[in-house]
Amino acid sequence: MIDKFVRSMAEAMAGIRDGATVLIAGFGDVGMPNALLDGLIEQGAGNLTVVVNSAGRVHKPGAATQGIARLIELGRVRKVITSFVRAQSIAGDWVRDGRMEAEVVPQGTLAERIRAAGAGVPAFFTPTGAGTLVAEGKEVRSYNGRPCILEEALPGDVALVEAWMADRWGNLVFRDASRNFNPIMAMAGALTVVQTHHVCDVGQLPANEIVTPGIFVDRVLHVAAGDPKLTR
Amino acid sequence: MIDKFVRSMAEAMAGIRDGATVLIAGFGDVGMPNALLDGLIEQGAGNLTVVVNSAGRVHKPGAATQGIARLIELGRVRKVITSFVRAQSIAGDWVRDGRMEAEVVPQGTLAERIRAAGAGVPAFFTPTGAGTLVAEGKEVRSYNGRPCILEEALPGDVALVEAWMADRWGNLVFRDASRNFNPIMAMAGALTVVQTHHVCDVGQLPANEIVTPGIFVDRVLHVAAGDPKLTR
Amino acid sequence: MNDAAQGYKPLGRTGMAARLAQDIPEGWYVNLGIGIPTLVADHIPADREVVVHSENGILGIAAAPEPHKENPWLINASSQRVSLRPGGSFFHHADSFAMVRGGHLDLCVLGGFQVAANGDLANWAHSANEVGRQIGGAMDLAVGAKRVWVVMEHVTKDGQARILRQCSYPLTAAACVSRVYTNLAVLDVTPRGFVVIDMIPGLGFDELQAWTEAPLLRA
Amino acid sequence: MNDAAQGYKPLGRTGMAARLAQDIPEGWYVNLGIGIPTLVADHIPADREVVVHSENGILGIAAAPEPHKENPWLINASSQRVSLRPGGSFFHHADSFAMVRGGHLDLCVLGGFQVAANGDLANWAHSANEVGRQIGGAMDLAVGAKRVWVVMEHVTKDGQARILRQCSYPLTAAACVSRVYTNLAVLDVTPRGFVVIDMIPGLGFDELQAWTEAPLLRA
Repeated sequence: MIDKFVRSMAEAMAGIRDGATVLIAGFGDVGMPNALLDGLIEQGAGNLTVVVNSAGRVHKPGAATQGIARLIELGRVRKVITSFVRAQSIAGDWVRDGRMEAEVVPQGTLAERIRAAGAGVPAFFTPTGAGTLVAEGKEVRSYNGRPCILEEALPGDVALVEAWMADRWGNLVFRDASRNFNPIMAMAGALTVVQTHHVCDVGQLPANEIVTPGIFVDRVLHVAAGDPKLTR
Repeated sequence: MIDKFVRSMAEAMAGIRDGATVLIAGFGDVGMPNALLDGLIEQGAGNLTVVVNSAGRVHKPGAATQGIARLIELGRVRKVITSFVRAQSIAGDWVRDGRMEAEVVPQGTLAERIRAAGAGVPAFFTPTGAGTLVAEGKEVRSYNGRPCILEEALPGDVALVEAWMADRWGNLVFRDASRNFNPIMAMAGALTVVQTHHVCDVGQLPANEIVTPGIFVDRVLHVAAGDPKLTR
Repeated sequence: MNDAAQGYKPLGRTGMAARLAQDIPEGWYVNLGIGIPTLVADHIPADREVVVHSENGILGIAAAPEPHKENPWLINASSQRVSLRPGGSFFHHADSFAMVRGGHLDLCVLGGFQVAANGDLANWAHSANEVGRQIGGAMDLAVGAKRVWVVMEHVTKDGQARILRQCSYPLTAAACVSRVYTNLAVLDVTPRGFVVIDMIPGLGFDELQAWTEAPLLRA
Repeated sequence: MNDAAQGYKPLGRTGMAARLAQDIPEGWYVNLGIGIPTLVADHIPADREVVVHSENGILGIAAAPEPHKENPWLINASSQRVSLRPGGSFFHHADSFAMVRGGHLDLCVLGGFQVAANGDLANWAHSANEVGRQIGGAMDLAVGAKRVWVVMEHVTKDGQARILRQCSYPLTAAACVSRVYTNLAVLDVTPRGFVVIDMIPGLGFDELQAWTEAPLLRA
């Protein structure tokens, strides 16, 4: 019997190594695998390359940090690949001090590079970023009269994903805007670990409504995480 | 009020020009927009480039032809881009006689090129086809130690699509294996024309279950086409 | 821009959003960027079907929900809770940017730091060396949408021009902007340069030119 | 291959499919190509959860349905009506080939015309000049799946070898095959060449070598 459910956070995090590239889904607090992120902090892997839409919000001095910012603050992130680094964030501080590297890329290029990794496309051309700082050092070629730059796939050793419902095959559905990066990161992770709000039987999710088929999923942990918080 | 429904086949086919590239969805007879294909035959556009998974089944001499084979037989297809040309088909005959050009490509490359057109990716590298006849004349570059070839996007002037249910915004869902090429061809067509088995009100299709959002759809025609036939 | 002394009253953020919203016709698919552009959604009449796209995987965003009707799972690209029109849909980030980059949006409305006479846009950083780099989806939108309209204050807080012959900040995309809505005027970007197609009441063409580095043309 | 005279009975199509099915462990994601590979689905025990993929956008294909329980909307890549396991799912063609090309399949089973000692596969055309070109998904599968097993008759109908030092037909993909199931034997492709890991009862190694152009090694 296929059963991708794990019974503990330790099992969910087993084998994540120093130096790993970790894809972390979510947009704002919606669809963000917060429990798995806490699990990763607890687990201890360091020297990570983290791929995430935003490297964290504005940090008020003295306020508690969590999530990506906490991982950075603990010195566990070597490099972040993201579409937002805010100057007044923990990530901004670490980049300014030269303690962490940041590759800031257009959000659509980020999404497409992740999807490409999952789909076996090693590289593709895109007009996004041509003629900007993003194009520095990249090959340029013209298509349909527009300059395009060559971008490479962005695979993860690990993907951390949040689902609304999951079954033991690892089939997933997402609630509303929590879908965001989750399905494509699930595709692009060599090891895809999911936290799910709800568990259902195999066959309960209609075949036409499954968003992420279990083929992209390795481990599922049941975490009743509650509603996303309102974050800016 | 947005209303993408058209009331006649003539309206559905209006403006399709000689020389157009037409994407035709479906796999076997499932998800094949047969009524629209008949409409295209009736409408009269010629010198077409047709993009379709299979250029047609084995033809028994004397048997009636329909669909793609009929379009070819009427001399309306300049070129077919496909993953299957059978020697003993109408398409095979026309290719053999030099009356029609055929570009035969791996099915996954076909799908990815169509999706790329819809997603604004002008070209991408893939290992599929490297070192084979498919690679002839194509740029080769090595990624992760494997030779990859450069493939270009495959946009359509027109896409012909079959849906199970549609609303007036052009939101679509598909039944079972009829999904196949339909969503990606809808993305890649400058003019996307849909035949739908069923019509529903806006808001009736749950937002989480819509497979093709209306942004990819231009015209919808209600055609109660019945079940797909069993074809080989 | 001391309005009392000058006999005209520059638009506020809401005024700019409302002015821009007037010009969006029914049936368009529109992405609204972070900042003033987000406010545009609240000024599209409820009976005009404009389909608002959000990068985080939504089509059909409606006006902000009443406080007790918020859905915590439904936020826009500015991380604000929003509501969904009937007919709206959800999809993942690659599909969302396929819409953007594949040329499927009729319009995107972006905030701006600077716009140049050739349509160049700068809206994500003030210099190449800045630590903060907030690119987000702006480069994708600026390159991918059929039309790019920018909405921004006509000048900076300390009175520096933002409508320029050439951008001095790092570009978001080259030659992408077709129209600019400011708190003073509406300008079309044309092959001849900026053409003034609307001004706020009480403002003269020469006064507008005085706030503008790039040369302006009368419509 | 006159079995009566030679004291062994080559497997039929069903026998080859059944033999191969034995070796697929629970939990694998497997694509079954057109022809004999399609028959494999009918020989996976119902209680062994193997998830069968079909290029036309299906995971979880089960054995052929009873005639009166057919679903006309549910066909496999061979255009045969099939049934779906609980847990199965549907997706579009680009997502389907993302599974194939992205390395997510544990195994694909393909038919073959020729297999070479280095794992080269030819299975779609007999010459470069042929009008019929039936590539389908074979090139994607051969390159993308974690393992490629080929199932085919050991020799052609007129007795020509198909297990070769080098393929003479146009390639499907280079160095992709890891195992070959024929009506006579099971061969592993190794860096040293073909290794015989199983033979049908009554067949000797030398007899097998006689039907095979490429040199064979004992396991």
